[in-house]
Amino acid sequence: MAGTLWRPILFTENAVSDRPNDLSLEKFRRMVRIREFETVAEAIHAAGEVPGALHTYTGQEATGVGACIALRSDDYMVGNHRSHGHPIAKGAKLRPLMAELLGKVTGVCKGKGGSMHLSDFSVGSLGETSIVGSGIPVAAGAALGAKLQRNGRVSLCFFGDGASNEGAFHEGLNLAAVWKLPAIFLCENNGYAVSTPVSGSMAIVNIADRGRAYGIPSAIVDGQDVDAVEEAVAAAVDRARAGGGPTLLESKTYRYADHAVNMGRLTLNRGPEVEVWRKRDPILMYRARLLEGGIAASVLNAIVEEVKLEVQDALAFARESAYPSQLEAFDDVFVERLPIPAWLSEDII
Amino acid sequence: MAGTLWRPILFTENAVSDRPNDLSLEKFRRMVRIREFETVAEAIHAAGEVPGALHTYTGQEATGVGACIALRSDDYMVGNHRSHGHPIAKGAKLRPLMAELLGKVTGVCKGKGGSMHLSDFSVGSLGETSIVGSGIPVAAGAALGAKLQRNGRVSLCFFGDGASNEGAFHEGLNLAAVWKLPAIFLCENNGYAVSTPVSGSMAIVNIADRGRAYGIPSAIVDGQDVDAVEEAVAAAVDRARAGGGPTLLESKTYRYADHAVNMGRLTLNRGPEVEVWRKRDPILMYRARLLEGGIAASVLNAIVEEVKLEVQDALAFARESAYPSQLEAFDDVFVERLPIPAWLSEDII
Amino acid sequence: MARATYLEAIRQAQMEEMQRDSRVFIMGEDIICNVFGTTTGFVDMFGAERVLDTPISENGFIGASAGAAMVGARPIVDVTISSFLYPAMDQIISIIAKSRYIYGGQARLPLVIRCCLFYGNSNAAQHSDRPYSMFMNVPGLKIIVPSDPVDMKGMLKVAIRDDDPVLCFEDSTCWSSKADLPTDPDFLIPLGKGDVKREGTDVSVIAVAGAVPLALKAAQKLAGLGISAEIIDPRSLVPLDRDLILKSVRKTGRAITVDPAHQTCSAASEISAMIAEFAFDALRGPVLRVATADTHLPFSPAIEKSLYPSVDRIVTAACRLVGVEHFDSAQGTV
Amino acid sequence: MARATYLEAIRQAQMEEMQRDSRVFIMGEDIICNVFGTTTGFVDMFGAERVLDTPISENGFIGASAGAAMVGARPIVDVTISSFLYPAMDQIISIIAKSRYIYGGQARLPLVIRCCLFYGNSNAAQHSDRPYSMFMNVPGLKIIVPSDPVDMKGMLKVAIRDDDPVLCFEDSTCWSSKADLPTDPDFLIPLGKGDVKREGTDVSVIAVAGAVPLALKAAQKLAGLGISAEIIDPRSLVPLDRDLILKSVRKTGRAITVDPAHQTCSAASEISAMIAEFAFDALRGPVLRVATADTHLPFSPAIEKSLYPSVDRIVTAACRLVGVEHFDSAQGTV
Ligand SMILES: Cc1ncc(C[n+]2csc(CCOP(=O)(O)OP(=O)(O)O)c2C)c(N)n1
Ligand SMILES: Cc1ncc(C[n+]2csc(CCOP(=O)(O)OP(=O)(O)O)c2C)c(N)n1
Ligand SMILES: [Mg+2]
Ligand SMILES: [Mg+2]
Repeated sequence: MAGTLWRPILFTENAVSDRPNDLSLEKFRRMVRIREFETVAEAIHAAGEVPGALHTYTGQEATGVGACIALRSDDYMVGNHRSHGHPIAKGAKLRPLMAELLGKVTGVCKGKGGSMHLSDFSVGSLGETSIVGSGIPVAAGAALGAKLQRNGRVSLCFFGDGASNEGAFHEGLNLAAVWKLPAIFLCENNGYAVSTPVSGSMAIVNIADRGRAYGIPSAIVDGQDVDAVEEAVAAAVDRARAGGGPTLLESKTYRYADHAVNMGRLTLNRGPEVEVWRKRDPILMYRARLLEGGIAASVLNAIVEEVKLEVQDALAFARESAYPSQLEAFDDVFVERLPIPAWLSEDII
Repeated sequence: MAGTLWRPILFTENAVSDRPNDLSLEKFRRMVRIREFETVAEAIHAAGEVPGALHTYTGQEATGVGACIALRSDDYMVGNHRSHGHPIAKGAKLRPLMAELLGKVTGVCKGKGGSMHLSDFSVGSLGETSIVGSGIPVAAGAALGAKLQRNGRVSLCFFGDGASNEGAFHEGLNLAAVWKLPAIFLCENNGYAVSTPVSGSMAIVNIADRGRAYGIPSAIVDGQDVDAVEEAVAAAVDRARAGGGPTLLESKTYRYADHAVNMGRLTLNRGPEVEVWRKRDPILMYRARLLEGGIAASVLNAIVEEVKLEVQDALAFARESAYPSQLEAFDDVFVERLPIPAWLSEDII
Repeated sequence: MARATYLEAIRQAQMEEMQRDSRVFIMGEDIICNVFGTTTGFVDMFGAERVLDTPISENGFIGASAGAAMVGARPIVDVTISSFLYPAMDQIISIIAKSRYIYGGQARLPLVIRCCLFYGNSNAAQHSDRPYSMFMNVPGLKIIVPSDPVDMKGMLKVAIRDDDPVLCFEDSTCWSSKADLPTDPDFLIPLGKGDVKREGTDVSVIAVAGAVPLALKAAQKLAGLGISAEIIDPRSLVPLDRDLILKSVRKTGRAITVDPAHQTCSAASEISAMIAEFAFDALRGPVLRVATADTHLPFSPAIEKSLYPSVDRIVTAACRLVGVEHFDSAQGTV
Repeated sequence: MARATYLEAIRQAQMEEMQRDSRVFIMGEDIICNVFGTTTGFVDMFGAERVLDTPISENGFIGASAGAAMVGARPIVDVTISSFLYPAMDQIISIIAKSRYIYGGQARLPLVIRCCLFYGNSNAAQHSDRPYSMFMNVPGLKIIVPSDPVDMKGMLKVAIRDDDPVLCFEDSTCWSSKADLPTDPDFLIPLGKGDVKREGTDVSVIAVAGAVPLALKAAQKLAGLGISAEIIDPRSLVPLDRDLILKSVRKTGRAITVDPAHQTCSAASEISAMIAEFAFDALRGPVLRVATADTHLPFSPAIEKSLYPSVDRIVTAACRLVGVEHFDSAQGTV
């Protein structure tokens, strides 16, 4: 704990760029990985294997993957309640994520976080926090930490259209602007916050317009196009690393499923809208682009098959894993384990 | 309490315009009244007569008066920690304000609020709240109440440049925009929040730019010019009453004194800046304009003398007034008085 | 009288009061879509002006409820889950609790803030809060924690009619409990009156919110062991029916406080302290607390449930107090 | 050793730790201008990068401290007055208290949030809060309430070195108290260790923050009446030194808890409940609380002061407990 030098606790390795070589196939793979993970997650939730609520990312894959592919693996990333896709996009291993969904001790959070908190610090994912908007100040803070430590990292925050109405958004963006922090604020505007359409929660159409209030440059990007997202984020990352300060990006996207399952009555009749968006499915669109670019269908199909196996492997791992012991409930409140109350310790020991 | 009709609790009278006839002299009078009130308040604070902290409004009189003169007396108004001037501008009587400063039972808040809370509900001043930014959602709510009750009133909120960085600002303005509330948000940009210049707390120059983030029209106004402020607020009021929704106004102004006395070490060397602003003193400027417009100096001087007497009368009243009884401490927590704790009731009864 | 759930009781209370008084309106996130089923059909009944969906900005709209209340409206604010009160603490404490006082009685804040206690079902630490004791430390807020449909209906109606701000905490573990609900539109239960949910002579169990049903089950078991437990439900925490609690403890000479919240600085602790101060002479043993362990609530169903009060823990505490050997634990599990 | 105030102790603790560890930085509103005198000369010493003035946005910068801490920095956040914690409750509770747990130990949050308890001086209800007990109800936050310069220096230094989040509440009624401050840069007082500020045999007075000096004065008076009071200062509320408190109560058989906060759900109530649960057998009388009346704090100096704990109230409580006729009240006022 002593020492007078800055000692970043996390991510001491990978300080140079480690973006995969064949980016296009990797982007495809990660999007498919998210889609497959979500498909399985929904199925096992419906079967009663996953406790708690489930908010899926299906339909928004291009945003998560396009953004994360533009980051270094040691860059910081903060997500929200709808964040199965974010750590996967950032390169997280699937086994600990799936085990977390089942509340197992091998989960990325030892089973203590669950679906709304699939944070994987080993890939720079610092927190998938389920209080709407609450990740934004944290992401600004990680950017401040990066700046103070001069480690050249940037911090990217995913949040929804609904979150942009929280005070935390305002305060986090303003701080980042005043302190010229290396931060990218990426709003995934999927048209709704639970049942409330964007038009019901703000009198503007584009959340990107909010950048002006802080002197933060902003842009709108097609959230279904993984290349477009990557390009926009890469530009923002370059500016951030060069000391140019934060950027606000708005990705226009869509979630196919209801807001969540097991979180109240959230079924909403969105009419034919869903089908319109499905025509611009990010994976289908990207697949077409890759085929057009000369990639063989067999290559893509093979990736899909590999990913399916990967997800099945993760599921098997999760199922085989043990639940945490009761003692675990008292760990990680503080760095030192809490004393166990007398009435419980008898049962445990 | 029963009843199925909207029954506004406050301000059932004065539903029609009651703006004074000779507005120009009234504006002059109110500005002088604030200046004189503050001068006396500072003197008696220095003499130890006023407990607690004191934040004076001297230098910003044109903003408060220009804004309030554009309101009906039954319109709502919300202030902040620097709000001696606001209720005076809205037409409040001086005796209860001065008595409040001294913590007397005849004070506008029975001595329970003090300098930072000189609220006078009888003139529509709903709360001078000293938590920075906290009045903004309240003002939006008063506008919502006005809208629901269809009473044709508007709600005006004064707040500082510093307050515009609080999440409450963001949420309050966004609500007002979505619900098209009859609200006017008037930022008194006096260049500083305590010791922090605007440039140290935001990366933009004009707070008016923040309106864009909500779809709220905004304007910048010369805060030293009472007529300019009145005109801008009147336009916003007209729009609000016509159902056009909220407006954000930024008044560029200046406070002469330190942030406050008796609130920590707040003395700041602002160099020659103060003198530059004093040259654009709102009262001097307006006096010159009135003289130019043909009003005799003797008329203005008489007003000043009258006001001095008025303030002295208020001070005498305040000094003669009694302190609240200990019982009073248990009143107004709820509508019904709280039970007095046993250890105190012996002393009291 | 018609059989109805706790959630339905909330709906009825709101509906009846909105019918009765046009100044009452309701707002919150996604209340038109009716997330938990307490506003079914409200937009059709009362119109979009009185049933307002809000942006996700708790501090903003809770603060707006204060402003609206100050000018004569009577808002009900549905905050869905109690964890979402934290972003709004400033408006709740600095504005709602204090405005009437700080302005010397000029303001009146007739508003109700409703939210549920969403624990025990793998919602993880950020969604499992039971924060009423925080608000008990702040003067100026009335607080109700009804534990059954009848109390809920009668108290929520009174809360809506009350001229002071009331926080209503709705225990999600009670959501589906059923009872015969009075249909009299003036069926009212005053705030500040606790209820003896079961009479007894050996030990007083003062239980809060979702702990009341547990205490009642425990009382049944204890009866089998020859112990007569009196179950007291304060129903409102502010004002608190001290007299009822103290009377019971003076009768039985023994007290256990049960609370689904974290133990430290809980409502249970407050009630225990009050008993230790004002009924000490009557006490025949320590004042025991059965509350949630002072750790966060984990997601994993394997380790969440055992952290809360349980029938067993109450039974064990009562046996210890009354000096009876603990019943056979094999039989004892519920 | 050099004579210094409580405020100076804060300054020294921060300065020494910032000198020792370059990861430590400080931020807050107007800290460069040094509002209360705890950051004198810091910008010159440490540069503008490590001494950051913030916009008025408590939720934002307190949340940013969490993010910075998670990636290896060690922030001290100066929130000036405790009332300004409310706008930031969401970040404090949902993020700072819970992140380490919810992410299964992946996060570490070495940060200190400092603020003063600004009461007793006509600051009115919105600026007079003493809200530590709210945070005691939330697992995951360490809480210190030092009552003299030496404790302040030693504990704040430890708080800054601690790898968990610590809230430091600084009682403004202690600001000008003086003591000889150790100059050893490793003078440390561990969190979770209370202190016997005065030994006694007849009654244990457990006092918190600004109540400690009052309790010490009361002990002096009580000595004159033949009553020997033991004064215990827990110094940190989380972790709480239960053993020290219970040991004292077991010795004296009588307990009074004293707390400048509102009584309901206060730290005093928690300590009383703990005593009634775990030291009941030793008790020879009720556990009395001397805390602030459960009303808001008014501006008027005529009626504010009498609402707080006082030397007299402590003396009266002790006399009552020990069974001594109350001393002549004419003599009794301090
Ligand atoms: C502070 C807070 N308020 C309310 C909620 C309940 N809630 C969870 S997700 C959600 C909608 C979020 O919408 P958006 O930010 O657009 O994200 P999306 O779900 O569309 O991805 C709400 C209201 C919450 N978790 N936190
Ligand atoms: C939430 C909150 N944070 C901090 C403070 C302390 N404080 C009181 S006034 C003030 C500066 C306000 O600046 P501004 O809004 O520009 O108003 P001005 O004082 O310039 O009129 C601060 C930081 C407070 N009262 N409330
Ligand atoms: Mg959305
Ligand atoms: Mg200012």
